[in-house]
Amino acid sequence: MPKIHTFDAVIVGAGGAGLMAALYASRSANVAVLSKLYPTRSHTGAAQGGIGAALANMEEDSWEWHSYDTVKGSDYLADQDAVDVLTKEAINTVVELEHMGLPFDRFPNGKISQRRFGGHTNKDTGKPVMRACHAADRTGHMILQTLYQQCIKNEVNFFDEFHVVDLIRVDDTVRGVVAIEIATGEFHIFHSKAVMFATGGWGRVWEVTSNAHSLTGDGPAIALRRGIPLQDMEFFQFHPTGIYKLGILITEGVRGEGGVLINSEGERFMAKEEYAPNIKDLASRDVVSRAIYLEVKAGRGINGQKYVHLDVTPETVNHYYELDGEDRRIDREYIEAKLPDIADFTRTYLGVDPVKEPMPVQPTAHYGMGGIPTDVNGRVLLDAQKTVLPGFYAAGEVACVSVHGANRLGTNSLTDLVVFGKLAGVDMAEYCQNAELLPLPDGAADEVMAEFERIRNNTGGVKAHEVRRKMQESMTENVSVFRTKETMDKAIADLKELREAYQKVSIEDKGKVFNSDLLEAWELGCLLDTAEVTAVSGLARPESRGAHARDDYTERDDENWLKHTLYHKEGDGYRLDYKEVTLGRYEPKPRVY
Amino acid sequence: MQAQLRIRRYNPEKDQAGYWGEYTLNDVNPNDSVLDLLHRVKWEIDGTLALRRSCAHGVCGSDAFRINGANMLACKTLVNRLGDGDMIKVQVEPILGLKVLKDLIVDMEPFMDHYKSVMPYFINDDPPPENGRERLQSIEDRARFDDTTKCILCAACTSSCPSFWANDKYVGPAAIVNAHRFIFDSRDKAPEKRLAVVGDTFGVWRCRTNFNCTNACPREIEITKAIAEVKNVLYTGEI
Amino acid sequence: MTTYSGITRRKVQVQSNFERYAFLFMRLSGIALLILAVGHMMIQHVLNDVHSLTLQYVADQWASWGWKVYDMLLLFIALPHGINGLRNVLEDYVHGESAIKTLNTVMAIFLIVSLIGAGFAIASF
Amino acid sequence: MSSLLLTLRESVRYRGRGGHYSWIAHRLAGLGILAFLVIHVWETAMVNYNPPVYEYAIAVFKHPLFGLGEIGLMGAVLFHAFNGIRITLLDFKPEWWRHQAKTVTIVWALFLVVFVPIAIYMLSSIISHCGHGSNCWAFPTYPVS
Ligand SMILES: Cc1cc2nc3c(=O)[nH]c(=O)nc-3n(C[C@H](O)[C@H](O)[C@H](O)COP(=O)(O)OP(=O)(O)OC[C@H]3O[C@@H](n4cnc5c(N)ncnc54)[C@H](O)[C@@H]3O)c2cc1C
Ligand code: HEM
Ligand code: SF4
Ligand code: F3S
Ligand code: FES
Repeated sequence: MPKIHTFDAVIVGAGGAGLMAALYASRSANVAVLSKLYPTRSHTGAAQGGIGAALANMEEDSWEWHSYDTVKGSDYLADQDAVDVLTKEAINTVVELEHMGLPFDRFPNGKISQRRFGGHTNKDTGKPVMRACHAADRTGHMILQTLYQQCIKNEVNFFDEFHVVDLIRVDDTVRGVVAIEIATGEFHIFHSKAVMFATGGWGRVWEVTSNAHSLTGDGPAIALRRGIPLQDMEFFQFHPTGIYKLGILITEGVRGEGGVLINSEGERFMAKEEYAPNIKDLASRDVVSRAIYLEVKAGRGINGQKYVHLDVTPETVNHYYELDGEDRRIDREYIEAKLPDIADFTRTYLGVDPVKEPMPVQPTAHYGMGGIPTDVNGRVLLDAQKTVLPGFYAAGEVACVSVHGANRLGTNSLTDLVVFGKLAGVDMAEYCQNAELLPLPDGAADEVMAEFERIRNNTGGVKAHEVRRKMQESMTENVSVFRTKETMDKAIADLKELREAYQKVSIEDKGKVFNSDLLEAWELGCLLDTAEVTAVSGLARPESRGAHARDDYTERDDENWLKHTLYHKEGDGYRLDYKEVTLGRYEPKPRVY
Repeated sequence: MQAQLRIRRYNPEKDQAGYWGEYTLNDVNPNDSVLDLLHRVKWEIDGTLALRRSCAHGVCGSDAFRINGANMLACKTLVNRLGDGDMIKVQVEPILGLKVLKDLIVDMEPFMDHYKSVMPYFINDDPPPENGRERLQSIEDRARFDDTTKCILCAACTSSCPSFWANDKYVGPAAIVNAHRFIFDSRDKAPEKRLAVVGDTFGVWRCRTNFNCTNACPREIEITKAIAEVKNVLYTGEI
Repeated sequence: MTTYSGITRRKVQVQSNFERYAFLFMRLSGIALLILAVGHMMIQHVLNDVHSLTLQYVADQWASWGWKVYDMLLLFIALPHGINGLRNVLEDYVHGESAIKTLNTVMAIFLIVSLIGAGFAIASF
Repeated sequence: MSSLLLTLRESVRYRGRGGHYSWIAHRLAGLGILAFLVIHVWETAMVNYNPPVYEYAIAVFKHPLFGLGEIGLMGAVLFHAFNGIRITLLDFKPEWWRHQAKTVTIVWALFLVVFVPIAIYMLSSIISHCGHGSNCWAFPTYPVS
């Protein structure tokens, strides 16, 4: 029998979003935070470049400009009311983080230091603007640590290394979650009035990824299985600069500090007319990733391989500053101070010293713009009419508010985490004050326990890692920077086969204590689900928009497709449904950078 | 090349005591990390192997193990750093001084308790600036504690310290690093409370300047220096 | 642009305890011992080796105030340094509260007896 | 007890760098010197309290085995002293920690430079004393005549 715990609210996930929500919700409600990792090991800690907020600490800026950039970056798919909340609240929230002790870098005037980032511009001049508040290239680390520290201070209840495997939903109410205590293998039920999912991304669907091994799409998959739709899953961001083959991220901050992309002919190709003649290397991520892909396809990858060079050596950077007529010059020490971790990564993993040599980079699977649909208060929405599922919340990468639309701007995810994490936390605490604790249904954990028994005792002889690898290969081949009907059909067929193979997956570890064999097999099921939603949603959208770039439909089609996809699981099949995009001040127009 | 792994195994549900598991892997690339090798053992040879890992590039702090005798992160240790030639020997053990729960997994709670004991959170109850903006800080003041903000709580340091092996009441280098992070932050108002903890019997005085911690730290934090700086504050009463 | 620069120095109240003094003592006595102990070794064990050592030799030395003070200092610094070092080592490895209390008491008594006993031997010679 | 043995064993097994071995050597040397010092203090005190015991003790110390021990003591004091100064300096000057790996080497080098000539000198004096035909291996009997 699972052990039962009772709380007002349960937050699943202890990354930036989960911790921010916990901090606010626990002020007035009795909250438990469940995380399959120790909180400080969440992938928010890997975020490098910065958090976007129009503080205007060094040059003119405004939240309206930030909104404009976000909407333009999203290829007009973002909901503009939500974007305004994001950019306005960003300013207060970043200041608030500073008040919590977050050690931002400083400008000589003592204020928080900011730098340029892809897609962030001055709306009047179209030139890049310094908007990314940062702490060297470990901004996410500082956010994660600071929030965790504040949670310790405020005595938040943590259940570390508790792996959530199911949501308890009865009709249109949620009543808690089912989790496995990893250390003992025991099942626990957390009975609560409200539940929040803040489980992060699902980048492990792809082979070359900046995402952690733990980012397996548990949250979206569980939600889907419990009748909640997933929104805009076809939009998955490929970050242009991952370390070749490894996928480890090289922050856009490198280009923010002046780094440039170079092809085998020594050209700074982003400056070409067909890419981004105005802001060049600082164009939006989808644009840069496509450019790299096309350069490589045209045979201009370095040494004929599938990568290009990212060059941040002072000589190159200063050369291009001079060409661009900028006064700024950088030196070795500056790079070491502003990008110490990047330097460490490339030295460790490539033996390349970035102040002396260029780094080999290729696009890497990075960020899911889609996810569990919510409103700006984190309340989960069930359909195109925006019906709320009372008591169920989502925040962070797993949620789709949608402020990122078809393509997220760099630095906006961290902003999203803290802004919507906070709003969701506050709303959830309020909800708990008025809501009643509804009884647990009988056998609340039975279904998922049976599934685990099935996996544990299965004798099909298929190895989980092989299925996972094949899925990753297929998705990388067929549903990545560019896709077509053919490739997506292929992916869907592959996934069907792999799903059958998944039913035959068997494991070797039959024990209870730290049985990662078992948990990895279960996670694979989640990955397969999210992969399938991605391919199916993509196939159904015959246009190119943001990160969803199709070779067979190369144009954006605002007339028919300026709308959000909702994927509902129904029995063994699915149903697609579409939701209006909230427009506002910024009318859709062609995107030029 | 070929890799011969010796991995310290222990399953509390089956084994009375720990033992060495030996595994041979072929087609190892010199650029593979030890984590890659451990994954291969787990996925190709023995699914029961238990270890923690997440980010795979040295920023989450999950996989501090004792590799070929010394503490390091498996994901940040490439095979080519352990030797070259056609055959490479890799020995992986759990970190010392914390109870082994299964294979390479140790009980982190005592470590986290020491961390929490130094009040590792910003304390400043003064009202923030009236303009509603950030507190100001000079670049120089910010630089004083930059190094110690990098800690990812991997425990490689504390579990490499002979003083900690000998007596786990010692708060350990990681806790001192995190105390340093706040003691030297000009915005923080509670250095005295933290100094009372790290200045106590089982605080900085147990440090025998052995340097294993500094050498083990995957974030290259100058831990022993930070400890000495804290000691100096305790001698001089000035930060 | 207004600049905001420089390092803020702050005074803090630190509570002192035995370990802090013991730690400082180890370092300061160490510096003193560099001269006293190394000097002693050089003079007594190298320049004059044990073969020239006789009762008379010691007696001659202790007849001079200078040597008396030297040896007295050496005794009063080296022994506490060494005993405190031993205490450090034992506190690493012995964890029982009562066991370590007993050992500390024994060491303290031994230290006092030695200092008085040997100190008296030098002083009264 | 098992934890003590484990600690001691792992202290040797751990593959540390310079500082780790300096720490082991410093600790062993310190304890060694202390052991000698305790004997030495009481034995010397006998000059005053009980001269025959003192005479016997120095006679014993003339035995070549003790001579070798004395060389060891010399080494222990020298290493412990230099290393102790290293630790003290670095404790008070945290900004020098950057050079810690070098300081370990410097201490060992300094130690060897000072110790080796002295050790040779001391060794030669033991040999020369044994070379006088006297049976230097025999232990003295109490009281020394
Ligand atoms: C390398 C890298 C660099 C980035 N750089 C930037 C940047 O510079 N700026 C920016 O704005 N964005 C950046 N991003 C994006 C941003 O960091 C992430 O989108 C964001 O951190 C996600 O935060 P989160 O709180 O939603 O989830 P995460 O931080 O990923 O946390 C997920 C949490 O959920 C828990 N969890 C997951 N599944 C379960 C389960 N089944 N049961 C229990 N717990 C579970 C995990 O333990 C974890 O605590 C970067 C991303 C990466 C990968
Ligand atoms: C000659 C000059 C000497 C110097 C510079 C010196 C210096 C030091 C220092 C700085 C320490 C502290 C080490 C630490 O805390 O890590 C120490 C420890 C110690 N010293 Fe000395 N010392 C000297 C002589 C002696 C003598 C003569 C003795 C013997 C009586 C001795 C015995 C010890 C012992 C037992 C320790 C504890 C070792 C440990 O904790 O590992 N030292 N010494
Ligand atoms: S100080 Fe370094 S070694 Fe220690 S826990 Fe932090 S990151 Fe790990
Ligand atoms: S290893 Fe231990 S002794 Fe001090 S220098 Fe590091 S804490
Ligand atoms: S897996 Fe994150 S530090 Fe190694």
